[in-house]
Amino acid sequence: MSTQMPEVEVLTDFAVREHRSLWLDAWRRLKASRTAMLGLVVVAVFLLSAVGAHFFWNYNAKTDLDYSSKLLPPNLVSTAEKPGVHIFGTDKLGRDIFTRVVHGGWNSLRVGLVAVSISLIIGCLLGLFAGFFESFDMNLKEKLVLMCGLGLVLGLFPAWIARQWYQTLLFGGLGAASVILEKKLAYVKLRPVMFAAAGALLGGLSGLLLAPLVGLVCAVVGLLIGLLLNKPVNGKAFSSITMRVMDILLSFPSYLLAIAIVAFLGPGLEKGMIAIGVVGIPVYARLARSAVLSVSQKEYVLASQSVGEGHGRILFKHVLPNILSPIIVQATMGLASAILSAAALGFLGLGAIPPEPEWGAMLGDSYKFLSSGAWWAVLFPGLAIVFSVLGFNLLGDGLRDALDPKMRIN
Amino acid sequence: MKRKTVFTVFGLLIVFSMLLAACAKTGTEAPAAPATEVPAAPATEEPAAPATEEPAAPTKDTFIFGRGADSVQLDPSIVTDGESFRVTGQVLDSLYKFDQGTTNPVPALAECTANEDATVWSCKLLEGVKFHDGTDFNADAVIFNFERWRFTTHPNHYASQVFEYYEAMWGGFDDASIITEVKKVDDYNLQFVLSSPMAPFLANLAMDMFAISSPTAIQKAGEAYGTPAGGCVGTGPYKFVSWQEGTEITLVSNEDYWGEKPKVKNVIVRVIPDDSARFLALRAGDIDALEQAVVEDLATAEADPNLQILTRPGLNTSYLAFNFKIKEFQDVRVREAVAHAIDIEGLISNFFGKYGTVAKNLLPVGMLGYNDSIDYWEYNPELSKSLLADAGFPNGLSEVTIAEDVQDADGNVVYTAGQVIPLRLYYMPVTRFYFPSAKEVGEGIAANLTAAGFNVELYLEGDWPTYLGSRRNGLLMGLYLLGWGGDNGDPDNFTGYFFGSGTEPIKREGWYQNAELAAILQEAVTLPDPAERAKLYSQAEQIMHDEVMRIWLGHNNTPLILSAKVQGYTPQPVGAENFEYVFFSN
Amino acid sequence: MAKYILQRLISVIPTLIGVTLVIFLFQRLIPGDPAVAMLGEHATEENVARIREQFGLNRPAFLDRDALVEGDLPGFFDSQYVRYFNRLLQFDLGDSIHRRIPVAETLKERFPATLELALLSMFFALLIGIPVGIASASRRNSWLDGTTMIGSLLGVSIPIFWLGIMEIMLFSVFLKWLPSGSRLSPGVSITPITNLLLLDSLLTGNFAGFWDAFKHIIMPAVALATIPTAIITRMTRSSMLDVLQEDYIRTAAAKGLSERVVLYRHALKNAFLPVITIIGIQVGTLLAGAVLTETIFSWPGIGKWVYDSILGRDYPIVQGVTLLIAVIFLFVNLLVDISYALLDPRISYD
Amino acid sequence: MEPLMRISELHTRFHTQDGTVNAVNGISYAMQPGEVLGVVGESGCGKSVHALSILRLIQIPPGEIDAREIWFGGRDLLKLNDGDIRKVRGREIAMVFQDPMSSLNPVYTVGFQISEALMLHKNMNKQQARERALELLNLVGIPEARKRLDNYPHQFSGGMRQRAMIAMALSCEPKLLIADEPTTALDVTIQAQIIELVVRLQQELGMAVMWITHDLGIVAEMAENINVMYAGFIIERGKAHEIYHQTRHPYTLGLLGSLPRIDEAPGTKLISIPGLPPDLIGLPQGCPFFARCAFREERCRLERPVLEEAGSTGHTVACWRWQEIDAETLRKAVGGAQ
Repeated sequence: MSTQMPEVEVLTDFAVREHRSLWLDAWRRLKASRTAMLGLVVVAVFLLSAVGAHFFWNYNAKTDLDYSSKLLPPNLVSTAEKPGVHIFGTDKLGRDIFTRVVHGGWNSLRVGLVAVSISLIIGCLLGLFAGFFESFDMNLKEKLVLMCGLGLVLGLFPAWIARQWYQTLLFGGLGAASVILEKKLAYVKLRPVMFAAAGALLGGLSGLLLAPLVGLVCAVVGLLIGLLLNKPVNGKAFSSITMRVMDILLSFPSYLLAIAIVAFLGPGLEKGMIAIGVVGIPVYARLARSAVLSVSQKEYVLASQSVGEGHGRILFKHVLPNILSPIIVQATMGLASAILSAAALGFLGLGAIPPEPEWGAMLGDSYKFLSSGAWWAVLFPGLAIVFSVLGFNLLGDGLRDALDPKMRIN
Repeated sequence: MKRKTVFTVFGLLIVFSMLLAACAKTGTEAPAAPATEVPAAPATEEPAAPATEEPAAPTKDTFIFGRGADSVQLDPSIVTDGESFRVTGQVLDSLYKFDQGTTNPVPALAECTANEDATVWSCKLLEGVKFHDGTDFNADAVIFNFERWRFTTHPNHYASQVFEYYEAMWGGFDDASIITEVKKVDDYNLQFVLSSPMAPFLANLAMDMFAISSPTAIQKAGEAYGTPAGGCVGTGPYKFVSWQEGTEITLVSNEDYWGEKPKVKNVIVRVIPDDSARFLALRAGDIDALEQAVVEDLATAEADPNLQILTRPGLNTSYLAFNFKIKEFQDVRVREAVAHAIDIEGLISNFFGKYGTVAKNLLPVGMLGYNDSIDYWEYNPELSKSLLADAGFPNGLSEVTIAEDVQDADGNVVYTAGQVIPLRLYYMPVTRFYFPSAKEVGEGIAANLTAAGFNVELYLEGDWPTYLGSRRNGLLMGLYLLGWGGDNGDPDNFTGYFFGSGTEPIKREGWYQNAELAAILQEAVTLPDPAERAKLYSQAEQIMHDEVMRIWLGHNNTPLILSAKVQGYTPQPVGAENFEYVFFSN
Repeated sequence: MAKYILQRLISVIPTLIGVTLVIFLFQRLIPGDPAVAMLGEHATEENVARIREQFGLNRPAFLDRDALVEGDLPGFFDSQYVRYFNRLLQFDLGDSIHRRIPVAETLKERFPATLELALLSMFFALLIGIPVGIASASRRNSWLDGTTMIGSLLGVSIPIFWLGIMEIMLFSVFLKWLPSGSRLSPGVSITPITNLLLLDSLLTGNFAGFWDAFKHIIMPAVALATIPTAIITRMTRSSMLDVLQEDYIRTAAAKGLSERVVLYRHALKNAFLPVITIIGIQVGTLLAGAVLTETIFSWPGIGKWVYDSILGRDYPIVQGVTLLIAVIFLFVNLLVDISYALLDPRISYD
Repeated sequence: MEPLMRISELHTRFHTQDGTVNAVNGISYAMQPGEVLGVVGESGCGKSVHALSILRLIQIPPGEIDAREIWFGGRDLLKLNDGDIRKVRGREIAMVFQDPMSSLNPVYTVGFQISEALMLHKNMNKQQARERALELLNLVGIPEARKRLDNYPHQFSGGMRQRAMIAMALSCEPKLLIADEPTTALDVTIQAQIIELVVRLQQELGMAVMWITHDLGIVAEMAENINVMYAGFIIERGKAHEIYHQTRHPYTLGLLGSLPRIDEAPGTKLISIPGLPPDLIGLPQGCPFFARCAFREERCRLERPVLEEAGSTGHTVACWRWQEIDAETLRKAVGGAQ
């Protein structure tokens, strides 16, 4: 390069467009989008009313009962013939629907947050690892952990048959062995046979202590496990197994799965949260995986790997930050759909335990009075759901546009 | 996005909500002035396709009954649900039947007389009656049916079929059966020989489950008898035509019926699961009659000149039960405190509507042994508080202690003695004929109790099967709601069923134990003389009341809403209504 | 191609086995006894025992360890799952516990009801979603675009059960235009061919029947269609926008092609790929939504049926229906991948 | 004689969230029939945008085109309605784009994409169009053309795709071919072939060619006239040899300087232009090149220079100090040589 005049350096700067960080830029775009702002406002109102009501507006649902004022239509001003102000009317037990709608917000909020964090955390971790190990092979430590775990899990089966839980440890050990011996046995033709035999012995002998037949079965099972373990699973296999499990979850209709889980865990809002959370896992897992896959090909990741950074460091320093934006968007939208699902469960009577106010449940209880014209008992909880969900969707949509790199070009 | 879009949003939302508000507004008036809108009905709001309306001549010839659930099976001997009997009751006859609108058995296909100790009943069968498939009705047919039900070895007593009621009513199968023999005297005479005297014999004969099916039909259809494919064949006023699963069952009148000829040609029994949907269908003229409606709809119906409401005398009782494995509940004062804490009056009038009556007996009003001298529980939170104080809980009760270990079906301990759990009120996850809007009732009671110092926590055990399962194993650990609907008019079917085996704790009944009561009930079932039985049963009621062993809430007189045009429909306290008397006025 | 399809079909099998395993796991975990569920308040010990025996509910769910200890190998494998699996291999879904009639039989009646509903909804969704999506993409930031975006967001924000209730409130309770539930008015009958009433009534030229069936299906179909419509609209729009950024669109315009040709010939075919994926996913949404929609409109389809069966613990039904739905879901995904290959020359599965 | 195209006062702006981007700022020039014009400048200098503006291929909004006129073939393109401008596109003015990889529609065969224009403008039927497409492929030298007709773009190599693009552009014998950096995406040997191809075709078909590039070297050989653009302005215009040998604008000098020249004495250093082109949002009021110019003086910061005759006819330059400038002084200024 040629030497340059010092003041040129200085002077050139004003010509250069000032630099903005992705997040700042995103925020600017968000502010620019009116719909996103609308969403933000709605969400804010929702959050404030929910939290405010929960902490500062004392309402005891347990004792709230007044037959005299049941199923009253909305009444804005208290008059002689219409005493008592119920801007949303009252329900079957004469409870003020407005009060219950506002307090119901707290429950929807809880459900949304808990459910989303469940599916977010589990799903993303699964997706991260799946995607990561699909594009980078595991190091010894990771293999060791994986195979030990695999051994333990598979070991559960013979252990369960023979009621000898220590068997899991045996097979866990076998898994570890296959990693440690991988190099040594790399070229041994008989390796599968050896491991099969080992497995058969481990299972068979311990089984025999119980009964001959148990021994036999355990031996067969052990043999199969041995075959499975004879060669350490590589990242791709790990990933494809994880994703296959996700497929299985996905091939159930979401509500049915949620209903089944609630039926198993027992009713109640908390159980509902878990159910919805679990159902949501595959979505995040897939999202995270595909994001990781695309990021892993990026130079900076390859670079960081080539300078020999540890996997953990690469994963959380380089990969994770770069897949955040789609996940944030998904999470915001996820909040919306979680609130919806919660309402659906409540509607089916599997949600919150009465008299706890919950929007879906309020709908479910009131809609049998529809034919007698008690529209308010159905309308307002529904509107509450629509507005809060719409808020999160608007916001999420705005976020997507704001965080989407494609948008940054034109 | 551009500014306009924001306006569009608000536009949309506002329009949307206005729309709803608008239609909603008319809604409030709808029940008030239905008279104005309904007469126009047939003309304007008839959604049924023209196809059906063609024959809509002055007198309709199709009676359509709307109900909440489909029949399980059309072989009455193997089912337990009313919806099955509603249909089989039209197609099949029993030897006896319950007289119109009462619970006293009168001769139908047979007339029977007992010997002095009521152990041998000789019956004279109607002659010249034929099943719909042309088979003759005679002693052999009757014997075939009874033997099929009784003998597990009988070729048509399929392993896949459970003849519950035979077992329940006649003491069991094979040798356990109280009917030891059905003797054929000649083609139209036979004798029932019983192992022990049995007072409700005729009442049992009259039950829908013991209706006589055509032997040839059963043999022909085999296991498929009673399924949508097989249908059912009897001697009844209507013949089975078709069964569209989950939708409707179609019957056609039996022209050579032995009794009074049916007036309406076709009967359609239609499934509309949702209560309000069913009511709407009735108002729209899609159906002519329905059973089970929410209280508010009943109010609407009363105001509607095109509708009439009939009530079926409630042969049922809903109650609040205690689990006696809870130490606190073993103290009668606590139980009485609960009784005084609940505004039963308010519950019934609000959730059962005026078709419910407050209960003070387990036995429904007017049944043999009904004890009218018992007083209703007074709603008195203060009294309840003081009782609670006497029992040693001056500042209310919010936690309870388990008296002794409780095990589940698999024998592992679920509750350990001395364990302290919150005071729970288990509410039913479904509405039953004896419990309209069960959830609201639960909420109501919870509110009452909380106000009176019982800090109850409403508890949902799970869905219906879970609830029933836990109840069977005495695991509803607290207060719980349930009810019972009678199968025949006999008190034994109530009190006997519940507490007859009370010499040791009855798991199914919240571990209640009362040998004295059990003894009385066991005696009552064997006495032939109604008067003496009545005395014993009302004595039993008294004991139960003094013990406050359960709190009877209400009897629900099931309301039936019919189009005003429907005539001659008489609600039956037990068993299926008889559609053959139904006709249309215009 | 054929080879690829075959591979895919084979690769579906383990997933299906996984599905059945999960079903049984739940069946094992969920409390409540089918027999009790069926007999209700009247259940007696004997009857419960008998029914359990009869439907093999007394057998262990997966494998019988105790039998093994007693040295009974066949007994070891004689479990509910193995029995179920054997039946499955003979294409036998078993009998309903409550009704004691083959699940397959009822399925024949009820599946078409859901299918008809789902198909109609999907039809609506495509009919509206794709054109609107294209329009708003080509008029980006116009009022049309804005309305579309907000509308579609609203669409995914409305609980369909609530929408259903609102429809009933408006059209059945107050306007009394449409019946509030079930597939046909009483007495109306359509000679079944496919059991898709709309289709059958047309085939048999029964127009009164068609009109009646249509009036019954329209409300549930609309309720069920909202979410797919919204999502398909959004997807079409965004992928159209992506494609319209592409150089070859500029090339096409530079050729002097009219906007219509550019949009529909050059852009749409490219933009359609991601839309197809979404459509595939929506099939799942539809089937899930059916549970709620059918409950509200008392629609005699499999959604309501399987829900009731879960509550009634009628496991053979639950197993049958869930499996069917899973099969459909996986099959649709396969179709999606195949249509990819057909639409995009760059992808080939040979 | 009547020019083929006359552009005057062409402005193209984009209204973005961050502000208005002034991509083209009032450029004017004329093109004769059969002329080969080179348009040169760094990326982002508005050369492509001005070409797209001619065909009105700018999306409006956010884009905005305004000009006194864009005169072509006896009419003002800006006044045409959508239907008529479409008749111009592809038929009278054809365009070849930079990236052959993305400029062909992946889901249609090359043959179809070529014949499409033919069917539209020359209303041929499928068969005729196909035959013509075949000729064109041969013309642009694609081997086994008949087989290639039914191939999809992804089955073509980069160079072949660009040939296909050219074939497509030539299909309706346009009066003007706009080649927008057609070779930048290709490797050098292919570049040469493509250039040679276009030159040949230009001579055979006698059409005018506007060759847009950032590489003076390329246009040097082929162009008669050259427009040097900077920040949306034409800052120097003239015959190719004048631009080369009597360079007047410091920026052009920089451009020349930054490419190695065989005719230079060995040892002479390359000159590089420091800094970056100005932000097109809120241009400096003075000379757009001010910030990077080695000859700048106070006046340059305040007043924007306009194009003026620089010596010989037709050679115009927009700089206050063009008289003082030549390669040597520039080298001195930046201390290039010793």
